Amino acid sequence: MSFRIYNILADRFGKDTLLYFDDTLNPYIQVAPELIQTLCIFMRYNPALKFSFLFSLCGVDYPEKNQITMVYHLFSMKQKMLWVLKTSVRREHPELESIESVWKTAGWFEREIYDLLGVKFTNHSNMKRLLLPDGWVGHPLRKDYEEPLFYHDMETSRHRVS
Amino acid sequence: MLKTELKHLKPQVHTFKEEMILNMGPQHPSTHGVLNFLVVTDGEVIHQALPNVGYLHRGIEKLAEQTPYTTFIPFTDRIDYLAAMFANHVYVLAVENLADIEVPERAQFLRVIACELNRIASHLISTGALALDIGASTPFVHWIRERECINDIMESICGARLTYSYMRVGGVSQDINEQIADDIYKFLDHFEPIIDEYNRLISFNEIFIKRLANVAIISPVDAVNFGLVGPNLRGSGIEMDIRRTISYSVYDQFDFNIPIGKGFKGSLGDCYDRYFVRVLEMTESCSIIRQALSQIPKGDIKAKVKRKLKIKENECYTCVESARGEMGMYLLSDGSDRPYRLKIKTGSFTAMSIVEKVSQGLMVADLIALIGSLDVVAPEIDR
Amino acid sequence: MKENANLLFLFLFKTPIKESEFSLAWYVLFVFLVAGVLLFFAANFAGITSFIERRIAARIQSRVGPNVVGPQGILQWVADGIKLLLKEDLVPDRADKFLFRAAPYFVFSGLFAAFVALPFGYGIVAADLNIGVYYIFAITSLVVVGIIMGGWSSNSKWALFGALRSAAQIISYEIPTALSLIPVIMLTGSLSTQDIIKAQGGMPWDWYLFHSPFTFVCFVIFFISALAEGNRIPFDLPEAESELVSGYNTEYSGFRFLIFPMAEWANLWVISAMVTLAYLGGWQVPFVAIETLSQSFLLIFLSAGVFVIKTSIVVFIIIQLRWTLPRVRVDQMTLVCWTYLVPFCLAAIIGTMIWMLIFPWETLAALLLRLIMSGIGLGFCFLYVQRVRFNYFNDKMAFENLKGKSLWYPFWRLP
Amino acid sequence: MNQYFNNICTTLYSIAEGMAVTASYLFRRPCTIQYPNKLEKPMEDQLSERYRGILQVDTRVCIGCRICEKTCPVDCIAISLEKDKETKERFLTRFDIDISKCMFCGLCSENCKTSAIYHTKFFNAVTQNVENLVVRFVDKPIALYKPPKGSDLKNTLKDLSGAIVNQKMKGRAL
Repeated sequence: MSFRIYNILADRFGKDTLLYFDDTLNPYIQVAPELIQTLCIFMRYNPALKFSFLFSLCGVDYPEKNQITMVYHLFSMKQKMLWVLKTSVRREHPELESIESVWKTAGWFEREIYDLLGVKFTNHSNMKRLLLPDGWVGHPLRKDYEEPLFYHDMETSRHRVS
Repeated sequence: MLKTELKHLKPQVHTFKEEMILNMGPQHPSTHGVLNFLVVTDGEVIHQALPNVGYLHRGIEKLAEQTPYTTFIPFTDRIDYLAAMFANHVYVLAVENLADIEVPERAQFLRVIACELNRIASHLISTGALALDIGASTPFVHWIRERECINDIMESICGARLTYSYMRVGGVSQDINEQIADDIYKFLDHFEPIIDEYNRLISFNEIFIKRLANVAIISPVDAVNFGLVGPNLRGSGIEMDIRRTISYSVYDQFDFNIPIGKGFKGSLGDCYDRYFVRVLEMTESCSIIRQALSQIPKGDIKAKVKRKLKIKENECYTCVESARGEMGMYLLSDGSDRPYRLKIKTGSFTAMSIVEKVSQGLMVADLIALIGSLDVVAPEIDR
Repeated sequence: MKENANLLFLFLFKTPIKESEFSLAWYVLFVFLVAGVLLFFAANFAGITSFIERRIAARIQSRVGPNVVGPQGILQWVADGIKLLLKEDLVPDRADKFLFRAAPYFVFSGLFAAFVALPFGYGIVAADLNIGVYYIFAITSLVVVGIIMGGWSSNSKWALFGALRSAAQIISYEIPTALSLIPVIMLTGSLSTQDIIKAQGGMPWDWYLFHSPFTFVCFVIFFISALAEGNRIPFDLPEAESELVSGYNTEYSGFRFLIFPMAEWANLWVISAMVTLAYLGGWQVPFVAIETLSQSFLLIFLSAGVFVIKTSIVVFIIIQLRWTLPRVRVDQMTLVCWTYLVPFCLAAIIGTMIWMLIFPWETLAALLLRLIMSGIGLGFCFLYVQRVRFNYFNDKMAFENLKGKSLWYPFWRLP
Repeated sequence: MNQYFNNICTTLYSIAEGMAVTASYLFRRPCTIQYPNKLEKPMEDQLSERYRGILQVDTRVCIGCRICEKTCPVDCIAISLEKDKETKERFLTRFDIDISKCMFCGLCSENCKTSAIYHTKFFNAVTQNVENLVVRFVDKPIALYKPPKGSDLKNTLKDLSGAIVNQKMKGRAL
């Protein structure tokens, strides 16, 4: 089933650009970051695929590989199946094309990722922090993030029982 | 302070001569938690409503990276305080998927019963609070009264009324006995006629209908585009229920309908559809609970799981149909005893993002109806 | 009497009263006395109604309600009042301080002045004005001035919203309120409240309510628009607590805030008394003609009792409505007024005119029609009671199974 | 035109239906309990057996396995053990629970082998100071419990009223 979908995609984009992995529970496709928007448009509107739902968009930080991986979870009512796309950007100046034009819901997911992981999405309508205050320093979901001890002169932690 | 605020607003909110900015929330009676809306209005008509979330951000995703798998369950209660059971459920399902744990049949049935009870409780609050926002205070209190019965049942099942922590990796923490099953049956017998009474009291009230019907219409295309899930999506007429489309747990053994919006009193996808889908869903939940109670097998309630659970490198996306729609968790393991990354996707998060689009041209009172009908819960947005 | 007045005058002004000024002085004293009595009544009524409303609301919502202060909590309103009196009188920093302080006076005086023309029994009325109904309409409109002043001067957007809504609402609903009383005035031929009541009778078929289908429609319209005038649900838009935080009185606190709810509850009496006197026969005692009524003091007191009972029933219905219905939207509020109430009102006025010509009050045909109308009214009441019974028995078995207690717990059984 | 009159009729009818519902409640039993003054039966009896109230430790049966400390998600339990070098006997010298941190999840009591730590039905722990909510269950070192072989460890007697916590909590106004 999933391999059939991969074949459709590979026909369009070529087998070299899309790497197929099925060693995890949900098989996924690894693509280059430049390709993600075209791929998303194709997957959403191709009549054979019709992945019309974007379930989730998530960023994972891998400091040792020096990259941040975006994980896109798509769902198709027609196929009744979940599909995972992955793409990686470098950690220093992470930039990626926004897919807000494909799924409007991606807008907020991308803002959240920008907020918590620091990935900048180009062509995004409103690239601002979503959950944290505008003046927050750092991106908390990065693995090397250290919690500030004070925020606006307030202590951020309580000590253990002693 | 004021000047900086205005400066920060300027690129975002462009006010014309007759417009004014109304700051709705964070302490507003009907924002359902701590939410803020920057409302640009011309008199009563809204030109733009910008949701401003994050007041309840507690960094649960970051906490998950520092907490062992089995110990994280109590934190999931706090994601959505009205429907804690679903967050429990999706988390334990995700861990079981990754660790390849077989859950006993009885435990799965118990999970379904607890989840559906919780779904009723959550929908009670959501529909009641909508009525309260519209101005009728009695239905809300009646629903609180019914929810209290559910809370009592939950308390007798797992010991807590709101933050259940009922599920465990590999099963559930407590079994139900004859007494509790009997209580649930009694409650359902009482509750089903009360739904009709509630409908007579408020759902079919003409003023209520006029307030909700044809207000804040979300077309099916928009609903998919903005990633609405659960009752909000079904209110727009799309039959998508994770219980049916991606069947998890033992939901494939039950016979239940998926109510979808048909434009009951107005047009498809208006506030009334979203509201009434919830009311209908409560009846369905009742029937699921009855079936589950009658079919429940005997046996263990918990599989043997190591206390210090270590999962080899893997990843999975698990989702359940929560009271507020699809709740998904993307769990990445790296061989240690704690998750490498846990992404929690909730229904309210996507529902909130549509407010900006739908609210244009509504009146201030309609915005409140819209927020109520979308059933957003602030901690679920912010996590 | 004369000596008493003299003594009082001496006590107050330290000079004996002049013979020529006697009647004026007596009049002034009388005015103060009556004003004091009316104020006493209105303030206490407002307080007690607040308590009763909370108890009724509690029972409707399966609760018990305030029952701690005093026996069964009947002193709760005193406690609330004292609490509000002791609070700090806050005026927002950027508010228009003069208007902010002045607004409660307008609301207060507007409402309490209406009590002057309200009858309480046969001959028990502070001033039997020959333009009584007109006066009440005019003077209660002062409330909206107070509300707009309060809302505008608070310098809060929510309060401003409330004030503007209030202006729109009260101005549009003045019209159906006034128009729907015109049939009554036509039937009576007088604007005096006492005359309107005297023209009716003690029995239901002598009330204007059942005079003709047109007056019945007018009654409904008057009731609805009086609700809107009194800012009661479903028309409590100016203080929509879930939309506008608290509406026009958001920024008020302490005693100034107390004035607003007090005026609202006092207004409840005004509305109900108006409904009663115009359509429900006022203080007319059944089986007693007006001539015999005027003869004995006992019967006059009885008539006052009848009036209070009838008004209380209307008050109860308004309270029950408030705890049943949701709130309408702003545009719907004006829509209801202009597309439903006003046209029906005009039609009903013409209809009543024709009815008056065809069936004059005294004729047998008119009496027969009135009897039929009252029968229909009774039928509606019967159906309503049946629905109440149905709702009760719908839940009875399951509830008793669930809780192990009897469901029957009527409101007169106090917890 | 038809719809115009239909609107009026349905509105009045639905309002009357709603009124009938609310009127029926005037004859129906209120469901509230009047906490805390006029309770029909004490609050402890109204709570279910599995109610997760404030934690309490029966130090007499604690075997010092520290599982509760490890499983606690918020680290509100602090235990220290000491070993007597001569007799090789181990002592429990500290067993503190910070109730202000505890989130009543039940993970500790579920994993306790001897039910030494368990949830009581006691829930009202109001104090003037947050620090009073740190309950210290060990005053002087207690020798660890050595369970007899073959006995049912889970079946120790529980004091659900929370007498020990109540007594140990500092600054508690009774």
